[in-house]
This record gives sequence, C-alpha cells and structure tokens, in this order.
Amino acid sequence: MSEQIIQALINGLVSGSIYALMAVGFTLVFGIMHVINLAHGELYMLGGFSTFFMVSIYQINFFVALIATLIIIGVFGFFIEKIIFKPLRNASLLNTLLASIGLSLFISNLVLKLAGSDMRNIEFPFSGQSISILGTSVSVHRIVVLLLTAFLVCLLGWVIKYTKVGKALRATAQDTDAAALMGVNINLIYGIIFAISAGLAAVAGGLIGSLYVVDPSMGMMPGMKAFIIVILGGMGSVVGALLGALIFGYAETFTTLFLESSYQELVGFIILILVLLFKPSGLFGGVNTK
Amino acid sequence: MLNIQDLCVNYEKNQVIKGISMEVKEGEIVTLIGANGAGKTTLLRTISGIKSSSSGSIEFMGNPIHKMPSHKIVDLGIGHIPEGRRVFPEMTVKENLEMGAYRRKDSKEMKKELDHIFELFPRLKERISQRAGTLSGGEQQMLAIGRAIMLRPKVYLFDEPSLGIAPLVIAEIAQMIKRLNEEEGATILLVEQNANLALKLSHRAYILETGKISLEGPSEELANDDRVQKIYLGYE
Amino acid sequence: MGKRKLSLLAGLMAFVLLVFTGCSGSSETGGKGGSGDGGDTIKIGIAVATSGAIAKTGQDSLAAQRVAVEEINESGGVKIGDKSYKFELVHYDTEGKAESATAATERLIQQDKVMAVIGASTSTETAAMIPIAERNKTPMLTAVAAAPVLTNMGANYFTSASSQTIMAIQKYVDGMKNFDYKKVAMLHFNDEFGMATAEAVNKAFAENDIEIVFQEAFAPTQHEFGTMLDKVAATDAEVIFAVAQIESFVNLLKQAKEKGIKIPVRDGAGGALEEMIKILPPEYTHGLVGGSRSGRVDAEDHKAFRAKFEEPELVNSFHYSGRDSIYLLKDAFERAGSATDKEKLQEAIRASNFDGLMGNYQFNEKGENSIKSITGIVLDGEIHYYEKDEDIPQDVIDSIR
Amino acid sequence: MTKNLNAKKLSLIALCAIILLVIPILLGDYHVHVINQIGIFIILVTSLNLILGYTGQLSFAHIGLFAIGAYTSSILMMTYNVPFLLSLLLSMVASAFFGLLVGLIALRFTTHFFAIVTLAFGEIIRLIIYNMPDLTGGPNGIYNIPFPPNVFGLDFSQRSHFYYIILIGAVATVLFVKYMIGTRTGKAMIAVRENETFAQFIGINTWKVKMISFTLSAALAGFAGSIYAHYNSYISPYSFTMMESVTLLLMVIIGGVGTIFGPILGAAFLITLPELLRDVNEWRLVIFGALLVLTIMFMPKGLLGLFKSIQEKVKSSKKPVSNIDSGLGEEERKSVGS
Repeated sequence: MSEQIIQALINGLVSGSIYALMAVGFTLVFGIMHVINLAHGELYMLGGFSTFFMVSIYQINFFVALIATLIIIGVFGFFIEKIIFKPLRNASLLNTLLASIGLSLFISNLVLKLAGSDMRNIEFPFSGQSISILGTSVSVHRIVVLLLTAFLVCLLGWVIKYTKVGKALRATAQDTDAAALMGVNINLIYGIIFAISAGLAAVAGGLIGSLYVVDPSMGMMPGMKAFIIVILGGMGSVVGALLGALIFGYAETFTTLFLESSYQELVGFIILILVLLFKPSGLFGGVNTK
Repeated sequence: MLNIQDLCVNYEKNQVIKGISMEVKEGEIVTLIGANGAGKTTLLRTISGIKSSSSGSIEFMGNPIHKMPSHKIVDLGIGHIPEGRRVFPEMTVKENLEMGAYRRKDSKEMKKELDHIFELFPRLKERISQRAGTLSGGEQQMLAIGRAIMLRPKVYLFDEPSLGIAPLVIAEIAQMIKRLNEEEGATILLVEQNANLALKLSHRAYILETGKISLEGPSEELANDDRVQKIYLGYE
Repeated sequence: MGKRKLSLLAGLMAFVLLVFTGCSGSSETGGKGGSGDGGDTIKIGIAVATSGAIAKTGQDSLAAQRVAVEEINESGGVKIGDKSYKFELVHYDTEGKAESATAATERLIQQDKVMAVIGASTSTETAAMIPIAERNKTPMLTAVAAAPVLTNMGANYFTSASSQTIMAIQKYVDGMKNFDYKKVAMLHFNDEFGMATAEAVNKAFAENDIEIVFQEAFAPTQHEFGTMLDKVAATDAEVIFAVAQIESFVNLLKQAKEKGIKIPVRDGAGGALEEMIKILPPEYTHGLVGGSRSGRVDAEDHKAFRAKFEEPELVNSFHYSGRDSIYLLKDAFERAGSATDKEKLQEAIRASNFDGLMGNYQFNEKGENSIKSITGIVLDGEIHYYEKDEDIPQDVIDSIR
Repeated sequence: MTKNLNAKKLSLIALCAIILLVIPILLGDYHVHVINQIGIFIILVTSLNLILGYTGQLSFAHIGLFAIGAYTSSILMMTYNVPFLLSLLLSMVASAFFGLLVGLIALRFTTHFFAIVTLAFGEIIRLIIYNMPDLTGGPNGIYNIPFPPNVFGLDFSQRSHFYYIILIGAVATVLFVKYMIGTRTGKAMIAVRENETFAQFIGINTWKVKMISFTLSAALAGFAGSIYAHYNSYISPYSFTMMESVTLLLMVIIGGVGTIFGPILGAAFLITLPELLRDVNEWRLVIFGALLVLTIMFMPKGLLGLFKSIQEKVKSSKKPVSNIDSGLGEEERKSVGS
C-alpha cells in the first residue's frame, strides 16, 4: 500500500503539472482581459496536432517541435485576439464566453474535417525508459513532462516578475486605465497575453499528446478542467492556478486509489463547491475579481 | 500648447461632453471646475486617449492627438494623474515608479529621476519596497504624482488630487503642484471639486456645467464672480 | 406584446412555414422519382454522427456504405422480380446528440421517404431513433451502436447488425481457458456498453471458475490510468481484461508499458486490435489478444474491399460493418420481392441468412445477430486470426503467457 | 394591454392563432417534429430567461433542473403509475425543490462564481443520474416512456397531436413569465439585474427576489422536462450535458436577452438553422461555429436587437428626430456578468 501511495503522489504531481500549463494560460487571459476563453482546449488540441505533424511526419526532434509549436500557436493566438476578442473588448462576460464557444466549435470541426478523426501517436524520444524514485519506477517521459512544465512555469514567473513586459502585464492586470496612462500599449499587451496563453496550451497539447494520443476532440475535457481549476484557485491568480491544478491532479489520483475512477468527475465538482463555500472567491482569489 | 476645439464625447448613447473649446498655454496652471458628473474626468480621459471622442479635435503642440492611442500620447509628453490615484496596488512603490518611466529608454536618467522623486517625497523612500496598496491615501497621491514625474511630461493632467485625502496632506500636495509649475516650468491642467483650492492655485479657470463651458477667465476674476461664489465656493 | 412584435411573430411563422414547405418541395422533385412511385431507385437513409467528438465511427461506416452502394449500382443493382433498382443513400449528421438524431430520422422517413434507416453512432442516439422507426413502421438497422439496451427495447422494426457483445462472451471465456488464466482484472467503461459487457462477463466467468480479482469502472473521457494500473499490479491478476474503446485502450497500453507492467492486456470490446496496431508501434501491442469483430481481414474478400479505398490501411471494423449493412439490405430486398413494402422488407431482414465480411448474419426475435467472433492475436505488429474451432498453436500461447 | 386592443391588433392575434392552430395540418411529421422541439425549447429557454435575462444571474444549472423534471415525470408514471397530469405537476415540484437547494448554495455567489457553481451543480445532477442505474437506468436512460393518455380524440403518440400540448405549454409559459415581470416581484427582479446594490438600498430583499426567480424558473424547467420526456419517449443523461446548457444560453443571447420575444426567436433560430444546414453535413458545425462568433460580434443584442435597430433606422429616416433615448425601454438588454 505504501508503495501505491508513493506512486499516487508521483502520478498526482504529473497530472497536476499537466493541468497547470493549461490553467496558467487560462487564468492570465481571465485575470487581465476578463475573458473566459472556452476555446483554450482547442489551442491545446492544435498544439497536439502541430507537434504530431512535425515529429511523426517531418521527423523533427521532439523538443524542437515543441518550441516551434509554442511559437506558431502563440502567433495564432495573437491573431485570434486581434480578430475576435478585440472587437468584443466592451462586450459582457457572457458574450465573450459564447463567442469563444463558437470559436471552439469552429476550430475543432475544421480540424476534424481537414485532418480526419483518426487518433495519432506522437513518438517520444525516451519512450519506454524509466528510472527508480523512492523505490518505485517512474517513466522518463513523465519526468520530462514534469521538468518541462516546471521550467515553463518558472520562466513565465520570471518574465512576469522581472522583465519590462512582465511589469506591463501586471500593471495592466491591476489597473488597465492606469497602465495605459503610463504609456503601456494595451492592445499589444492583450495580444501578448493571448499569445502566451495559447503557446502554453499548445505546449501542453504537445506534451500530453505524446503521453496519450492526439485527436480533434482531445481539447474538450482539458479546456473544461482548466476552467474549473482556475475557479478553484481564484480567477486571475497564477499561484492559485498552480495550486488548483495540483489539488485537481491529486483529487483525481486519490479518487482512483481509494474509491473508483468513474467518480473522478463527481469528486472534482464537489471539491470545487466545497472550496467555494468556505472561500467564495477561490483559494487565491479576491484581488482581481472585478 | 493644448488646444481643444468643439469636442464632443458620448457614453453609449448619452452625450457627456457637448462641444467644449478650451486652451492651455505653456507654463500655465489652468483649472477646470464643475460639479459631480459635469464631465471633467471624461474630458481628461479623452485628452489621454483612454476615451475616444465622437467629434471635435484636440491638438497638443501642433499634433492632432484625438485619434491617437494613449501610449503615443504619453510619448508626446502628457502625464495624467488619474482620479483616485490608481496606483498599482500589488506592485511595490519602486515598481510603481518604474512603471511611470515605462516609455523612457534611458535607464541612467531614470536612476537620477528616482533620486529626485525621493528628494521631493522623502516618505516614499521609506516605503520603497512596500506594496502600494498598503499606503495611506496621501502617500498614494504622492506616489501617483511621483509616477507621473518619472516620465518628465510637458503637461500634467491632475484629476481631483485632493479627493479623499487628509487636509494637512492636501496642502502638501498643492504645494507640490505649485513647485512643479514654478521650479520646473511644467504646464498643468487641474480638475478640482475643491474650487477654493483650485482657484487659488491656478492662473486661469474654466467652469464646466453638464458638458459645456459656462464661464472662463483669470482665476482671480472668477473667484470674485457672484455665481461662482454662490455655487462653487459656498458663500451665501 | 406590442403590435410590432405580433406582426414580427406572424411574419416569422409565415417565413418558417414557407421555408419548410419550400424544402419539402425541392427535396421531392430532387429525388428523381422516389421509390414511392415505383421508380428505379431505392432510397436508404443513413443517420450517423460525422461531426463532433464521436465522428470517427460514423465517418468510417458511411465511407464504406458509399463504396458498397457504388459497387451494387455498377454491378446491376438490386434485382427485385424482373426489375433492377439502384440504391441511393441519403445521409444526415447526428452530431452524437439524441435531438439531432430524432430530427434526422423524421426527415429521412417523412421527407426523403427512405425505405430503411441505418443508424446511429451512439446507443443514446439509436435508442432515441427507434421509437420513430417503430411508429412509422420503417425498418431500421444499426451498424455501429451495439449496447444490449437497444434490442431490449422490444421494437419490431429495429435490427442490430453490429457485432453483439453477447455473442462474444463465450469467446472471451474460451480465450481465458486457452491460455489457462484463472485470475482476471477487469477494467471497463461506465457507459451503457461497458456496464452491460461487464455484467455479462462477470456471470460467464463465474460459471467457468475464472476469478475476477479486481474490477473497476472508468469514464470514457479518462486518459490517465497510472493509479488504476498500480492497483492492478498489486493484485495477483494474470491478465487484464479491458472493455474500452480505442482511445482509452491505447492509453491503457501506453501507460502499462511505461510502468513496466508485465501483465498481458486483453481486448474485451472487440474491434480494437486493427486500430491499435495502426496507432502504436509493435512493442506496445505485442501479445495483445482480442475477439476481433472485423472478420478475417486477411481474407481475399476483405482485401478486394479494402482496395477500393484511397488508404486501404486505414480500413477498420466499422468500414466492414457498414459495408455489410448495405449488402444485407440488398439481400433482404431481393428476398422480399418488393421495393416499396416496408413490412415485407422487415420480415426479410429478420429472416436473413447472409454471409458478409464480418461473418454470417442471422437474427433472433429480438433482432440480435449471430455473428461469431473470431480471435485475433497480435504478434510483432501483425494480427493472426483463429476461427472458433481452430486451435491456437501452443508456441503462440507460450510466447505470450 | 386591454386599453389599446384595437381592431388591427386583434386581427393580428387572430392571424397568429390561426397559423399556430393549422401548422400540424399543413406540414408533414418532420416539420411538425422540428416545430415541437422548438416549442419545448421555448418553454425551457423562456424559463431560463427569467433568471438570466430578467434577474441577471448567469445559471448553467438549468439543464440539470430540466433533467430532474424529465426523470421525475418518467419514473413516477412508469414505476408508480402516477397519472400524467399529476406526474407533470410533481415533476415541477421536484425541479423547484432542487432549484431551491441549488439556489440556497449558489446564490451566495455573484457573477462568474455563481455561473461556475451552477455549472458544477448541473454536472453533479447529471453525474448522479448517470451513477444511479437502479432508479434512472444510468447510462442506458429510460425508454418506452408512455405518451399522455388520449383526450378529445387526440392521440398523443402522434407528433401532430402532441403539438397541441406543446403549443398550450409554450403559450402558457410565455404568458406566465410576461405576467410575472409585471408584478412587484418581477420589477424587483429587474431592479436586481440593473443594480443590485441600488436595489438593496431601496429596500428590496435581493436574495429573496433571486431565490424566487431561481425557484420559479426551476419549476418551469421541470415542466419543460416532463413534456420533453413524454414527447420523445426516451431520455438519457447524454441529453443533459454542459454543451446543451450552453445551447440554452445561446438561444437566450441570440434571441435577445431579457425580452419576452427573444427566447422564442432564439429557440426557433438555433433549432431551425442546423436543420437547414443538414445538406452540408460535415461542414455544418464549422459553419455553425463561425456564424456564432459573427453573431456575437456583430449582433451583441441578439436578433431582436438587430430587428429593433433596423426598425429604428427606418423610422429615423422617415422623421429625423434626435431623441437618443428612443431605443431604451423596459426590455432593453442588459449585459450579464461583469
């Protein structure tokens, strides 16, 4: 049993880190732009496809493909913001939410039409290898996912904390008008936020696509879960998103360990409601919840 | 220096500013007095490019700026200290000041500027790594002014600097505004509800009533005007 | 309500009426003398999901149905009496939603006047469609959805031509016996298909002294099986029996391999083997055993059929099943001796004794078919098939155990 | 309303009534079926509009309450042989009861927190139905749900006869909501929507008003659910997912939120459009998605808003009056959420 618990602790950490990449981008867009982007999952799916095509069709190195995916989908995200969300800048929360659902339908069905519904497997360089941690074996694949996620989150944290763009992002999040008065180009910042969010989701898609499989409907659940995690952690809070992702990862793992897998979804929602009952703005919420 | 012609601004379907023409000359302190909801804040926001106008023009040193995005307007040298201070609450005092110099490229000059501001407001230096949200109202106002000075703008737009601030600190801030004008030659457009203070500080004044200018002239003259005394200065 | 709105309402209703009557008009004239007036085409309605999350099965079976119709029409059509008819397919997308499926069915039957409906992708859609076929006395076949709930609804006009879980159960038992497995870990979907299969397998295994030492249900959307596999590894199970669709199955295999779990995995859903070897490299699938529902894909008929597709290697069990559904109908029409009598057609369908690619189709009074599942074993990325009465060579068994 | 019942208006009402009554005679079963579905969704969306459009609370739990109505009615009638009308009534009571429970917890939250909590509840209801096979049939759903008993020679197993039940239900629901909005409570709801703090300030118990609105709208959702179950004679948890919930919201938004007529227009549009697009099959959802984005971008006030602005343009071109407030009425759409 103790070995199973150690395994579960590691499994939960990996699941949590995967959710974290999705949730951080989602929360950035919400926290700064006040847009609930339910097409987030489709950007993740596009990332999975982009990585698949580069790795398995054009034989590009997996890690190079991930970086390329980050950039390509990031740029795509930038233009999505310009074309769809910029004109909706003054629309209500519900209207942008519905527009994002329309976008999600459009992207997923277009990919379905163009690429077909077949599942695809991304070849991962170290597949099948594993190392021993605390007496249990963990696959190299998962460790790479974990490390890459940690690296990206730290990198993002560093950018936000210390760079000029990061400061502008934070200023915009805290007070958009005041940031504009400082000379921050708000339109550009919004585009950058969307690009970062899309890029992170796309990398998550590539990483998870390699862990699982890639297909046009793969984005639906992770997109939904990112939404719930972000609410759990507190809308707009990056730290909250990370913590929410871990809680969610562990909740799922321990539901499987002690109850049954099929209760995962139910347990997730119940945790959400319980957390909100005791902390109505989410774990780290309350700062930017306009 | 700042020239506004027939400016109209709408919120949704309601016209808030209904054709304003006014001028601020170099080296002047001009004040804009009016009741709540007269459109003062909207006017300043329109000058900074946060709000777009529906017709009319704004010229700054010969450049038409009414169609410019706000970051370009900042580049031209307009510093806006918004109503309610609007400091970035989750950032430290230092970070807030650095944000003020966001458009400036010369980092060496910036250091000097910081020292200068700490000289002007020694209290900010004491709180340099404190989060701005934890400062008192007066300190936040100082920070907001300091933040604007970081940019070295040619024109300062002050929006209700005395609002919600302890009377002692108001005097200090008024002093600062005067110093900026006299010692550094800054041009200032001041929006104030506290007409008494504003008229004392300024050279010229405009009176704004429901989106229109109802009266204008040198501040001293206006301070002696019957109507102004009755409505804005509270004399019986 | 104001006058303005009332007139708007009236206008809207008039518009809808106009559009609808316009639609029905055009589709009747466009139908080139439908089957109703004894023309030379017979219309078959297809209602499967070709968009949305579960589009794959529908797209595959539909593609095969189109090929089958083309084959039939080119080789003389459907011969009824001394006349020959051509098949015409009318397909509507159901999105995997019951609401869309019912509307599609109504439209096929009412508007397009099809003689039979084939559908749908999920059991939910199919279950919602059955009452409509029943009310309109229109024969309905399913080539994809396979849950027992469908044939348990007691409909007279519904027949299941997709391979039935029930028929495979004995095969699963035999499979366990062949390999001498006594302790099984069963992982299954918690949907209608998974639950029904699990229940039937539980019963059959108990009767044959095969112990299920571990059983767990999971949602079809689940991708992560790490902890579940850890739990299985802690038991003394000799084999994992997985009732899962392709996506979950692939993840299960990948993660078992990743964790270094040596317990072999068996397919308990049917139809996954051929997909698995396409998606995964050989080292993941080696030793995988399943009751294949594709028929013997190495047979000449299968090869000839696959050759009609641009990418023959992508042809799977849903293609074969879709193709069979059309030929089954052709056979039924010819025996019914009428291109217009739905009742006779229904009787003929139920009385089928038809050899398709998947196997031999015969139906019981509930509309369940009798296709015998064959065993498939994956060795080095290739599937080897064994009929019911064929013995699996000992060396193959040893190499897997 | 009684005052200006002039001849023109009466004749328009009569025209509408006649068109509505003859629909099943003129059209085939397929079209009647589509119209019936529209009718059921008009009931459901109109009830959602009460909480979303008039009280300003973005609820995703509606689909769950709809499901409770459908299941309650089916189980009562099939397992306990309760007569149809009583099942219908009890399903409304059950939905109202669960609506009350959900409301008690969810209405502690505002804006997107309320939205997400209701979304969680909607999903929890579905998952519980899914995981209780003994009562609800679990993933298999419930089939062979009986039709209402025949009356006046109407056989409700026929689409064209069931049409009249739906027609009565839809008209009754729309009229009820219209009446509700005119009452004191209804006006309080609108006050809450417009400015909750102000509503509190003028002495409205906003929490109570929101609870009443939520519970009433839940009861109506139960009503719609019961009709849905007996009409389709088959229900399963798959018909009550979050995506359907989103479809409901879309109907409200595309029609025109916070108006009586908007939900009718929205339901009609969003059910008819996919049917009209049937011939493009695989491209259908691609086009639908794009249309959705474009609609929200260019018609933020919904179809009704579009009609209104066209009407205003026609009007203003006739007589150039610069009255800026002409378009603002009681039914003006209010943005929901932040």
